[in-house]
Amino acid sequence: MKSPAFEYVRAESVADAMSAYAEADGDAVYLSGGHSVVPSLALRLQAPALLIDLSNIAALSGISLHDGWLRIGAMTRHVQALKDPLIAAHAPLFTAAAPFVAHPAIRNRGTLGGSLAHADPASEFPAAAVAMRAELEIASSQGIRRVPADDFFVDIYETAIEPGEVLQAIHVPSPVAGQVIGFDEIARRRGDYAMVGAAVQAVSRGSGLEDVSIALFSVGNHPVRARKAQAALTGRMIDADAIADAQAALEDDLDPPDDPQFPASMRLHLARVLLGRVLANLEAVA
Amino acid sequence: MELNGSQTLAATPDQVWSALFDRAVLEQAIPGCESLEQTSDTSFSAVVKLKIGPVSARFKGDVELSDIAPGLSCTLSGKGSGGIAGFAKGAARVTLTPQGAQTVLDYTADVAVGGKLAALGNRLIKATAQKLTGEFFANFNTALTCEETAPTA
Amino acid sequence: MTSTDHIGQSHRRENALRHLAGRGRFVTDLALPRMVHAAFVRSPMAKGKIVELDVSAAAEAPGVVRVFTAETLNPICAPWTGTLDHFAGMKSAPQNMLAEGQVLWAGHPVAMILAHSRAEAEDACELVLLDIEDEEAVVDGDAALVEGTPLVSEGIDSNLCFRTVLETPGLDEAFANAAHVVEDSFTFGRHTAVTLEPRAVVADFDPSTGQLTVHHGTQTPYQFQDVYAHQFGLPDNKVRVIAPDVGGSFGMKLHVYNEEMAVVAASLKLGRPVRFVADRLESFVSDVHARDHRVSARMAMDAQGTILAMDVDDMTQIGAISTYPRTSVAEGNQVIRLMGAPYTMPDYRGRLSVVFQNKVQTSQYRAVGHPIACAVTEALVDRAAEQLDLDPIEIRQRNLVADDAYPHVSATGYQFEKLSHHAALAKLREIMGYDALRAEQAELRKQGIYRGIGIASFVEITNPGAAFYGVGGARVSAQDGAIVRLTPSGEVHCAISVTEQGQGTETIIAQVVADQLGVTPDQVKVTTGDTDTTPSGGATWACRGAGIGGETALRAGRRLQAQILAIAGAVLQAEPATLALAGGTVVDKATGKERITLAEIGRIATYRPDTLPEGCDNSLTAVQHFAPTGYPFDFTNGIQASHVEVDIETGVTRLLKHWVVEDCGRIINPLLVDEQIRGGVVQGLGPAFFEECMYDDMGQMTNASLADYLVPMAGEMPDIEIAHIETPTLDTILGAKGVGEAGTAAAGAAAMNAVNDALRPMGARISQTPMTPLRILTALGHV
Amino acid sequence: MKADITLTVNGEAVRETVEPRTSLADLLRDNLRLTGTHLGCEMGACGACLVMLDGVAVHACLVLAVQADGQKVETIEGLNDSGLIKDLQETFHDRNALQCGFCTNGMLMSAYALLAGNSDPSRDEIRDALSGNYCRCTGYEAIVDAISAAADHRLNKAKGAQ
Repeated sequence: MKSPAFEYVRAESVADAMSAYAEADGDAVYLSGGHSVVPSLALRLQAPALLIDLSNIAALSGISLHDGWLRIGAMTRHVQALKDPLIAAHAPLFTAAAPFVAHPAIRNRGTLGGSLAHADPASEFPAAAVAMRAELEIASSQGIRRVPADDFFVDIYETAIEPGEVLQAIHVPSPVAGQVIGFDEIARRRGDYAMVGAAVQAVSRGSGLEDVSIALFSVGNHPVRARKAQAALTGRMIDADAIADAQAALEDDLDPPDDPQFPASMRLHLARVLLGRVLANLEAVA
Repeated sequence: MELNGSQTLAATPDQVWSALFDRAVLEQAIPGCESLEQTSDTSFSAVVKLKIGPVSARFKGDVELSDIAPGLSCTLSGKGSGGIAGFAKGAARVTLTPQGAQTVLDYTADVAVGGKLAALGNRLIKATAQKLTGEFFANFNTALTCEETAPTA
Repeated sequence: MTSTDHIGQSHRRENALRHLAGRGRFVTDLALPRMVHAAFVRSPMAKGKIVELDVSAAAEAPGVVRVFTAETLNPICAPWTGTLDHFAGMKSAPQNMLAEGQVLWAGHPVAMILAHSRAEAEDACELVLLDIEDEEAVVDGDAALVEGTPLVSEGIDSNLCFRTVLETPGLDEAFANAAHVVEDSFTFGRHTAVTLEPRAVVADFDPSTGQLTVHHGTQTPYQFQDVYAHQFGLPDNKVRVIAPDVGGSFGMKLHVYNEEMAVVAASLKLGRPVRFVADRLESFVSDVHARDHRVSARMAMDAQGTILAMDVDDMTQIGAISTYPRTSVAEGNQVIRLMGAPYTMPDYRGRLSVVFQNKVQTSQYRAVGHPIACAVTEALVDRAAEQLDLDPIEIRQRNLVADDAYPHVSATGYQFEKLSHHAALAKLREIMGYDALRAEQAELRKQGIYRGIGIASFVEITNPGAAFYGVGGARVSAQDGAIVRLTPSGEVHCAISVTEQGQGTETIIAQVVADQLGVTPDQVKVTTGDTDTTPSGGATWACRGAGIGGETALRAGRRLQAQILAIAGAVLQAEPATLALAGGTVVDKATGKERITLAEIGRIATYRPDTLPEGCDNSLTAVQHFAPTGYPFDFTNGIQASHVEVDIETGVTRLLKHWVVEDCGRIINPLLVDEQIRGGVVQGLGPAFFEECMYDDMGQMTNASLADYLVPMAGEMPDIEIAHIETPTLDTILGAKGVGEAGTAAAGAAAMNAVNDALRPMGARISQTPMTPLRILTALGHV
Repeated sequence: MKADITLTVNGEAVRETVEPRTSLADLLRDNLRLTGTHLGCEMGACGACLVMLDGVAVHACLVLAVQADGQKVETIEGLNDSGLIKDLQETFHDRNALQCGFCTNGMLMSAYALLAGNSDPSRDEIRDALSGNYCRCTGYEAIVDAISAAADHRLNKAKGAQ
């Protein structure tokens, strides 16, 4: 289990990285934390001519607030999502999701940008990004654009990032007064790929929930926004009836993959149970 | 693993039928197709490069059409070797039904992968196969439409 | 006189210090001059004919030293066949190092590349052109036996490897007269050892002297010395096998594998060291797998809940070929013989079918057969209790063989010298606080929390004699040997044939020897794992290290004790019988007064033997071999309990606690015994809840990585409380029996009973392992 | 094309020329012969290869040697020699928290990293910190006990110093 041969370059800027990619005629792979790329190389599941290391690019690091949005550099490590006070305050679903992501040593090295760009359908951070209505900052030779998370995740392992483009940062709108969140997943063992997961965000007003945002993961090829369930909860107080209606709505929201190990009926059942539990335990953002 | 689905194509069954045997259309339709050579009236040899997330492999193999009921149905089968990544094979029974000016194409496919791809990729193989099948028919539809508007080759 | 100062004490392992300092020395770490690295091209298909194999491009690749195929490598090694005479009628195809013409499972090695680095060898693997004509693979054992199904391999005339029946005369009558009969069908998944250090071998043949040295991560170096000598036609004294630190073995590393044989062959061909270390993917598709049984079973009881009989049919799926030299039949054979073993069950029928299919071989892995027999028996006992409205403890009290009823012969013919089931049951009830747990369970059910308590009694086969393999013609040694010597400075060295994989063999041997020679274990250096420097023996398998190895060491120690006392007697002009060894000295037996130090004895015997009286033997080295006599096996017994919470909405289980009461006879080192039990329990809980080799209908293993094959991890495993009963065997002086497999034997059975206990209020039941959320949700009707 | 890299390993400056594909684990084991770092899966799932890279525990199998250029690496050999894990080594020994020893490097790294950030971990926190460390031999309880005991010793020592 040794990687095939490749060339390696450590890019100093996004422009550097993109031109290296272009020079390699696209036979290149960007390396951020490397925790998905390096095993796939070791397993010889891919064999690019060039690896472009993004870890030294200043534009991809840092966590800062701008105009009501938190900008999180793509190279931000998972462990920072767990520990950084700005992320905890302004992108709380990332903080809530982080303990479920793999294991401590993986979190020390894996990056938020890497997780989002990799877009594994069972991955936690993509769902958190969708639930928080984050926007993804993508650099291309044409310039920089921001793509809403809802449009970013296209299919299994497929995002709005075109070949050669670089995910630079994640922008998360700051919580508003009354914001509540919930995150949970059902996995076989701690740190495993979730069988089903849920990220929920809403604004709790006296009259009920507003701006309900629900993203479920491991129930489709990418994080799935549960629109019918959101609608079922909007304007209502969280009670048993509201939860039951949201759970029932998942029938329309989800079309989970069906395979012998995880039949679609099981994923749908688990998604309902999990959503119910998350809704019953929503927490105010401090 | 079994996949099935249905596509409504903007062409008549006759047009769809001839496209199924058209090297140029198939080349455009097969996701990641790098080359497609016709080896007989009903067979082709193909080189396909697939990139799905962390997996990128080049498959060399053959595509064959059989059980042919002209204008109505046939079986498209293919087998490709991805070197040490393993192999993929599959057969799809394709049935055409006219629907006004359009054609409904129904398919039932049995797809299998072996070797390293099966050993490591099981969690994602079915979704990937579905995605590729979807891409194939979307491309096929596009190619068909272009073929219609373009001068006949 | 035997001192017992150190036997029974929790001595820490000296060799653990090396590992804690990062100074372990595994085969994986070894680099020899001119060493080349091996990688294998493997069949991606479960079955097929090799149409084309072109290695010319690979042979030209950078760094490549040589490429071998069946044609160029196989002739150097005689084929091997995994059958034994005492399994009458069993058959299996002969095996070769590299696939000849036909591939039999996905992962079957076809070509071997040798290069300057493993990376270069893997590069060259990509250049091998391998075309296999796909054939229909046989993937299911029941289907394999259906008329018209293709044969799994050439060289066999049916897919049935072996079939046997054991039956007592009164079986039918017992069922006819039964007041109650319970029955069920069980499925035990395929799993595998997943040793953290994969299989590793460095073969080093020196053509100048004809010496072959094989550094091999195995638990049985002497067996491999014999295998290499025989298969390659070498004198066995020119074959040296060294097993240094071994990163886990658990039975998996004592089988003969294609790759190890090919590495030795390549070294013989090239005359230079060849290294192969399996990567994790290779491990999953080439290490033996375990279990894979389907069992239907019924149990007959009278109106009082007395077990009258069991009737069992076990079908086990062993892959394409039976393993060598122990076969893949041994597990099934033990399954049908261990059924009902703890109970006074007079009648029994056990049927066994061992079936081939196109998958990697299954064979002996920790607790061979025990988990299956125990789970089936204990599940039916719980079913019987339910039907009779008896508490699970109560029904066991009524049926376990009484502690004063030994010797006892089971319905399957096993002879038990003396066991302690009732004492164990009583102690378990006490340490787990059974009654309080039942009360808590009832209380929590009212709150919608479903916890289950599961109990499983078991026996374990340990200290096997030659009845295990030797009688069937296998060149598997049931005896062990030790050389104990006093150094010129009065320290002790023991070279012994039992081996160390971290279970603490060297430590317990030091304790045993120390007590014979009146020294501390720290003064006894123990050498293991090298066929050139230790006497030949069976080494480590079937829980024999402490019982047989310990007895060997004890007897060797006593022999040296007698030699030392004879020399001391001569020097001191005293009767040896009036002397003893204690505190590193020779003492007067009656008064304990020091007479002469061992250092002085060592000095005189080594440097001044001229001062000894005429005829006094100055030998300070003693050799002893020991083979078990008396009972064919020393059975141990025990009981386990599992406390599990089942989330009935998600099917997710949480292991809350596990208890074990164990009777392994004389305990040499409680610290090590408890850790053997704990590790064993977790290897039983893993396959009960998580571990399963998944296959698709083409015979592809579909979860061959540690991301998808779920091994038990710290977060999911419970704390495990252990208590002991000590019933020493009288077959040996030491009285120790084995303990390595006890934990694994019954943990899964207790867990399955616990899950079913938790599910009982819902009327749901599960009888398949691993007990995954899907299977539990299916049982509950949610899926 | 091979790359020249310079890094500090266990306090010693190291210069090596490596292929970019060489993992940090292979650099340590094969080039520097620091074989206390083990390889169990080469995909970040078993934890046997953990090392400290610039002060945090990482999988040496998932880091390329070229990525570690200019960084500081500490392996089990270095931690042993420095005495920084002496108490953990002692409690592991006392509690027999290892059998074959192949996972031990990773267990000690995880324990070292845990105690650096949490001086009084609960048993559940310890189990969580070990969630990426596979041990086939012990059943984990002894490892949890050993880490817990080392934490207690440190706390008692800290109290004693006050």
